[in-house]
Amino acid sequence: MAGFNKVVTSYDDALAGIKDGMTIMVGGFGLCGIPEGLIAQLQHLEAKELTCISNNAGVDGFGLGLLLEKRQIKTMIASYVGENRLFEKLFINKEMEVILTPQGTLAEKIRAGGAGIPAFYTATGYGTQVAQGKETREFNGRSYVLEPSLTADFSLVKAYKADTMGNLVFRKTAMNFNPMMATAGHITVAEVEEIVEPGELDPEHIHTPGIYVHRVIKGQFEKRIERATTID
Amino acid sequence: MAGFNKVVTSYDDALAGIKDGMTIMVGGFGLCGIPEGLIAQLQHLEAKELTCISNNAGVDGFGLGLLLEKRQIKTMIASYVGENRLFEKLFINKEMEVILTPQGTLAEKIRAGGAGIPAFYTATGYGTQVAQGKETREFNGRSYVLEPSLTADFSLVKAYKADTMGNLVFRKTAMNFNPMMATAGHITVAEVEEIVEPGELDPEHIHTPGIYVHRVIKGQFEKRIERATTID
Amino acid sequence: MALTREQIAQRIAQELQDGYYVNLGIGMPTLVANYIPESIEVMLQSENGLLGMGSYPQQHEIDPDLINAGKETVTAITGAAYFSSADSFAMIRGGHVDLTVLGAFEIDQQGNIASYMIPGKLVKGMGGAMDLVAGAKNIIVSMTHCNRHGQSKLLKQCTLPLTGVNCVNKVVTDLAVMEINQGCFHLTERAPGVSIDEIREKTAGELSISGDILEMNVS
Amino acid sequence: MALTREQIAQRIAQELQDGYYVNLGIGMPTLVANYIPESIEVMLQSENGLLGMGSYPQQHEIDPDLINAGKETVTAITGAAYFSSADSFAMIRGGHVDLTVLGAFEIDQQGNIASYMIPGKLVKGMGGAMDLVAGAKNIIVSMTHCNRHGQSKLLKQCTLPLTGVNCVNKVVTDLAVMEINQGCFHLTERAPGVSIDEIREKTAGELSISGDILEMNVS
Repeated sequence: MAGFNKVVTSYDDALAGIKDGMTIMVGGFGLCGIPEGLIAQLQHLEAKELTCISNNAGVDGFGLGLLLEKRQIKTMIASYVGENRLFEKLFINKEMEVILTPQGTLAEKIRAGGAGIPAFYTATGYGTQVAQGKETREFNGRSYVLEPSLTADFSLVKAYKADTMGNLVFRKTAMNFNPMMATAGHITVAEVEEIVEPGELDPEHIHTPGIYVHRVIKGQFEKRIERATTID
Repeated sequence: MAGFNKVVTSYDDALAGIKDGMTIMVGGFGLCGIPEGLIAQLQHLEAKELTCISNNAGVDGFGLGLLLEKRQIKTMIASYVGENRLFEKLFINKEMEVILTPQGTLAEKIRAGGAGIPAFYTATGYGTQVAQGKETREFNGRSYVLEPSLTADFSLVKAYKADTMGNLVFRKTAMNFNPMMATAGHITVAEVEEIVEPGELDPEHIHTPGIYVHRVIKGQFEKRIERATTID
Repeated sequence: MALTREQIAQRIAQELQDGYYVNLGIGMPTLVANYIPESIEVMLQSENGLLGMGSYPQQHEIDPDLINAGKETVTAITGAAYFSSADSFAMIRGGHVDLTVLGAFEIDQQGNIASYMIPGKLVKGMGGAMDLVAGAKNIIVSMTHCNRHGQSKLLKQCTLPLTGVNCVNKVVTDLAVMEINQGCFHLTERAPGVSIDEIREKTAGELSISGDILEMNVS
Repeated sequence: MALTREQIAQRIAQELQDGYYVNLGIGMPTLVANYIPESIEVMLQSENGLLGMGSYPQQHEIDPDLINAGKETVTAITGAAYFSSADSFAMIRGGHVDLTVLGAFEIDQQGNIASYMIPGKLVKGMGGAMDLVAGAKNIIVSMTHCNRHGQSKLLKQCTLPLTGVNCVNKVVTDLAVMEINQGCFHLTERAPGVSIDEIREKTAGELSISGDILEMNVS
C-alpha cells in the first residue's frame, strides 16, 4: 500500500517518464521560486524538442538557461525573455519558436487548463499582435480576445514545504506561477525545501492541495538573486 | 486621512447605499459561513426587487429565508434551494424568478466576474436545460457551454478574521463562496468574528487581500447548524 | 435477493483503488465511506471545500464551520486541506477527482443521467451534481433498479431533465452491476440469488449479456 | 526647463489619492514611490504576487524569495499579502487596481500605447504590461516627450507594435502634463520655464490648448 505518500528520493525518479517532444511547465518568476534541481535534471536527461511554458527563460547558465545551452527547447511560451543573451540569439536566428504571451493571460491560461476550462475571453492584448489570428468578441460594448487554456505533460514546481501527501505551501513571492502550474500538469513534480509529516501544515493554509501533486522531492537551492537592490 | 482603515461600527454604515433593484451576492453554503448580521440588516432596510446571488436561499426564518418572508427578492440565482418551504412556494407560484445554476459554474462565474473575464466555456450542463439558449462549442472534440460572468452592486461575505485593512481569513468549510464573492462586488462588505491589527494575519495565509474589501464589521454569529450529525 | 442500501455501498467500495481521490454524493453514496477496504487509502473530497473528509464528529467535536456537501457536520482527517468553492470545482471540473459516486432518478443506455429534478414535484436545484458528472474521470451511479412503482430506472432514453450526457460509466443497483458503453447496458454481475431473467425484465434499456455472470461478492 | 526623471515622478505622485492601490511599472515609474505625500496612504501592488510592497531592503534583510516585478529585492509592509500570479492578474484584470503608472516608447492621440517591442532590436516580451493597460481603472504614462533623436513620442498614430488600445488617460513628460480623450492630447500643465510653443512643436499628435496653462508644481 503506497497510499498517499508522494515522496521520491532521486531526481531520476522525480522525472521518470519525461520524453522528447513533451510539453513541460516550469514554475518561477525570473530566478525566484524555480525548481532548480529539476531543471538541472532536465538538462542531464537531454530531453529534446521540448515545449517549455514558463514566465521567463532563466539567465545565461542558470534556470532554463541550462536547457537553452543544449538546444533542448523547440518552443518557448513566456511573457518576458530578456536578461538572456543566448535566448535572444536563438530567438532572432529562429532556432527556437517563441510565443510571447501577456503575463496575466499566461497565468490565466494555465489556471484554466488545470480547472477544466478550455477557453476564456480577456481584454488583454485586444488590438495588438497578441490578438492576431484569434477570435475577438464584444461583451457589454468592450472587445475581448478568446484565449485557449494550457496544460502540460509535466509540471515542475518549486514550493517551500510539502507534506508527504503532496500538500504544498509557498513562501512570499516565490509562489508566483507555481500553484497554477501544479494544477495543469498531467504529472506534477514538486521540488521543496522541506518535507514534513501530514498534519504539520495547517489545512487552512495549504496553497496547493495534494490532489494536484504526484511526486515530491527535497531539493537543494542556490536561490540566485538577479538584482540585489538595497536601500543603502 | 482614512488610509486603509475599512472598519465600520454599525450595520447602517455597513450597508449604506443599498437600493431597491440592486444585485447582491451573499456568501455561504447552506447556513455555514453566512453573514448573519448583514442579512438581518438587509431585511431591516426592506430593500426590494433584489437580485440575490447565493449558493442557497437559507432556511425558513434564517439566512436568506428572512428576505423571502418580506418578499424582497425578485430574482434568485442559486444552485440548490431545497430545505425551504416558503422558497418552494414562491418559486412554484412564480412570485420569484429563480435561475438554477450548477454550483461549480456559479462559483466560476463569480470568480470570472471579479477577475475581469466576461465569459468562459465549461462542459458542465452541456446537453441539459442549463445550456438552453446558450452558445455551445467544441474544443478538442468535446462540447462546452459559454457562460457569462457575474458581478454585484454589493457583496456580503462572512470571514473568520479581518485586519483593519480588510485582509480576510476564513475558517474551515465556512470559506466556500465567500472569497470569490469578495472579488466580484462593486462594494464588498465583510462581517467577521474578530478584527485584528495589520500584521497579525500572516501575509502568506491571507485568503482575500484587502484590495477587494471596502467595509469590515464585527458581527455576532448564531452559527445555526442545519444537520447536526454525529458518529455516536 | 435484492441488495440492501448497505450492500450496494459495499459493492461500490470494491471499485476503490489505493490512492484514489473520491467524491461521494449525498444519500446512499455517502454509505460507501463505511466500506473502504482496510488495505487501501482513499481521500474523500467534499465539494463545499474540503479534501480529506473524515467521519461524522462525536458530539463534543461538532463544529458549525465544518460541514459536508449534504450540510451534515463532519470531521477532517490528518493531511486535509480547505479551499473555496471556485477552487473545489476547479479540482472537479479539471478532472482531478478519480471517482464520483452519485444517485439518480434515471439513467439511460447512452450514459445520460437524470438526478436533480422532477418537474412540478421536486425542484431543488442541481447543486454540484452537473459539475461532478461533467468533470470526474469515472462516474458510478448508485440506485435501485426500479422506482417505487416497479418501473425500470435503466432506460433507453431518460424522461426527466438531464444532469449530464454520455457520462455514466457504471451502475450498481440492488440487482446488478452494469457497464455502460456503445449505447448499451452490459451486465457484469448480479445480486446473489437474483436471476438474469429478472434483471432482463427490469431493465428497459438495451441490455447485453455475454459469458458467465457472476454473483456480487457482498456480505 | 525640462523636468528630470525625479521631477516627473514627483509630479505623478501628485495624482495619488489616499487609499489608492497602485501598480508602478519598471524603470522611471518606480521612482514615484519616493514622492508619495506624507498626508496620504497608498498600497503598492507588484504583479509577481505582492500587495503592500515596501522599500528596498537593507543588506541584511535581502531575501531571494521576496522580489518585485523588476526582479529587484524588496520588502513588504505591515498588512501586506502574497498571492499567485493568477490571483495577481485577477486583481489587475478585474479593475481593482486604482492606478497604473508605466513607461512607453510611444503613445498616440487615441490613447494607444507602444511600450514593449522594437521589431528587430528589442524583443524581450510584454511581461505584465498588456494586462496592466487593459485592466487598470486609470493609466498614466511617464516618459520623455521626445526620443534621443529629438523625435516626438506623442503621435497621431503609434508606429511600433501596440501594448494596448484606447487606454492611456494621462501622460506626464519632461515638458508637459496632458490628458488624452476624444482623439486629442489636451495640454493641462507645462514644465517650469517651458513654453507652449516648444510643447506644440514637440507634440506630433493633435494638440488642444485652452485656457491658462499653469506650470507644474515640482521642486
